[in-house]
Amino acid sequence: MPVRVQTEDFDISAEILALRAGRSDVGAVASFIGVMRDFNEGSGVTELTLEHYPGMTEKSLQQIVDEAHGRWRLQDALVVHRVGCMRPADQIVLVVALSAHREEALAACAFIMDFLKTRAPFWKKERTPEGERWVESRASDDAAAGRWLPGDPR
Amino acid sequence: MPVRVQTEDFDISAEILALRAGRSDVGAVASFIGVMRDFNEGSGVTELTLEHYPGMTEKSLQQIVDEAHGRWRLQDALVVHRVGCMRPADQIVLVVALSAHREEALAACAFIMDFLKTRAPFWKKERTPEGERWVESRASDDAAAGRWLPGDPR
Amino acid sequence: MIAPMATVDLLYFARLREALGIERERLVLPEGVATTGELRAWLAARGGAWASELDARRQVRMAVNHDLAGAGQRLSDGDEVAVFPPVTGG
Amino acid sequence: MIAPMATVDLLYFARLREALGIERERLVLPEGVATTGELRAWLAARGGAWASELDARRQVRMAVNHDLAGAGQRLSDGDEVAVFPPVTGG
Repeated sequence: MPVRVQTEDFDISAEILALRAGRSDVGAVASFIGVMRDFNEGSGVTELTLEHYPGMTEKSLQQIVDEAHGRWRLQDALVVHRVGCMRPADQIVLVVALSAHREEALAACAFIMDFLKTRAPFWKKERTPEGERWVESRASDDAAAGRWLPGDPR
Repeated sequence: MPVRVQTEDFDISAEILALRAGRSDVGAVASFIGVMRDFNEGSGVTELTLEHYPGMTEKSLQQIVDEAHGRWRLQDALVVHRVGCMRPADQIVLVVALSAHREEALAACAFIMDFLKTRAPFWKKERTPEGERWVESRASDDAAAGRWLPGDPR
Repeated sequence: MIAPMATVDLLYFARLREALGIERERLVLPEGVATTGELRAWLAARGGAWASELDARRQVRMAVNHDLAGAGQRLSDGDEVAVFPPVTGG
Repeated sequence: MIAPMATVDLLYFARLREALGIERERLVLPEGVATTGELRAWLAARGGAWASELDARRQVRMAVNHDLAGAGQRLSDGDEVAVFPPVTGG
């Protein structure tokens, strides 16, 4: 499955190995891991809870992966996103893109992360010394996703 | 050591784990693995021999990593490049960049690969059914490295 | 005209779910409510937290049957309509 | 003027090493050879594979003491000078 939502942690080596199995035409493996930091928006963060919208999450991630396949020549691509309760330094999300060439694998990896950040229905709630709070979306994430759209001036 | 040249294979999970050890401010881990393909320039390739220039290799890789640190806010970066004899599907090179933010980690990873491809003294010799041949450098690699230089029109 | 007695399932997520104190409800679309935008305005008219959370100045996203939807999307009987804040995964 | 009897270590890599049939040599810089470019021209004048491999139209890179060097870089006694084709790692 090219997209998975799970509470368990993941291992990047095992995921890449499974993705590459039986393929000898892969020249480039680009990957990204999003990790929980212990600090955000001026506060220490001791715990993170990730909520999602089952059904829509998988569908939106699949659409993002499909769109990446349409833009670049990828042999395969994978998204694993965790939900539930996490602690600092925990892995949150993994994206892997396989291609014959590095430019396409790296671009696809950046693209998938940018769209995931603005389109996939996940929400983060942080526990800080001041109490719990929902993470606010960032304008910079909208800007990052916008650069892939036609007509973007950059 | 942020740069290593070795004959042995590497494991991306172990490398990332070691690089992240003791850090809870990392939010983004971008990585790239270059893999040996069984096909290049119209021929099947059964074996690859990687030669390098000991001393200059380490120095040039370190300069590339230092330059990446100067351009982006990275918590750490790693380059592992193998030399010697390799077979299809073998891993050749690993680049990892750690940052608080994904944009910087991904850009640094692409930058290091582009400069490594044009500046680090490695040479590939392929064995094909037609015999052995030295791999020719690609104009597209020069172009990729050029986009990071000041005054590049793109 | 929408079909008489069109029923939708409404789902709320994250901050909205907590602030509104509701996770899901089944709603017979009231007269004059044929699009996502009209539905949002009708829900805001419930007052209290509904008014403040769904105010036109607040960033609210809606999805119909698991696809993000603009304010003009028409609703049909049996639709699953989700209402949530901007996403923050990754 | 360069110092009399300046000596450099010359290293050859990859296709050049094979085509020239030599891995390294120690060279007392001949008169009139003070830069990497002049050294390359002097080596090409050895004829045969030297002429064809180091011809001005061939892509050849040089490094002095482990740093890539342009054609105008001056050479000093004790320098390690490497001559090689464009790199193809990664």
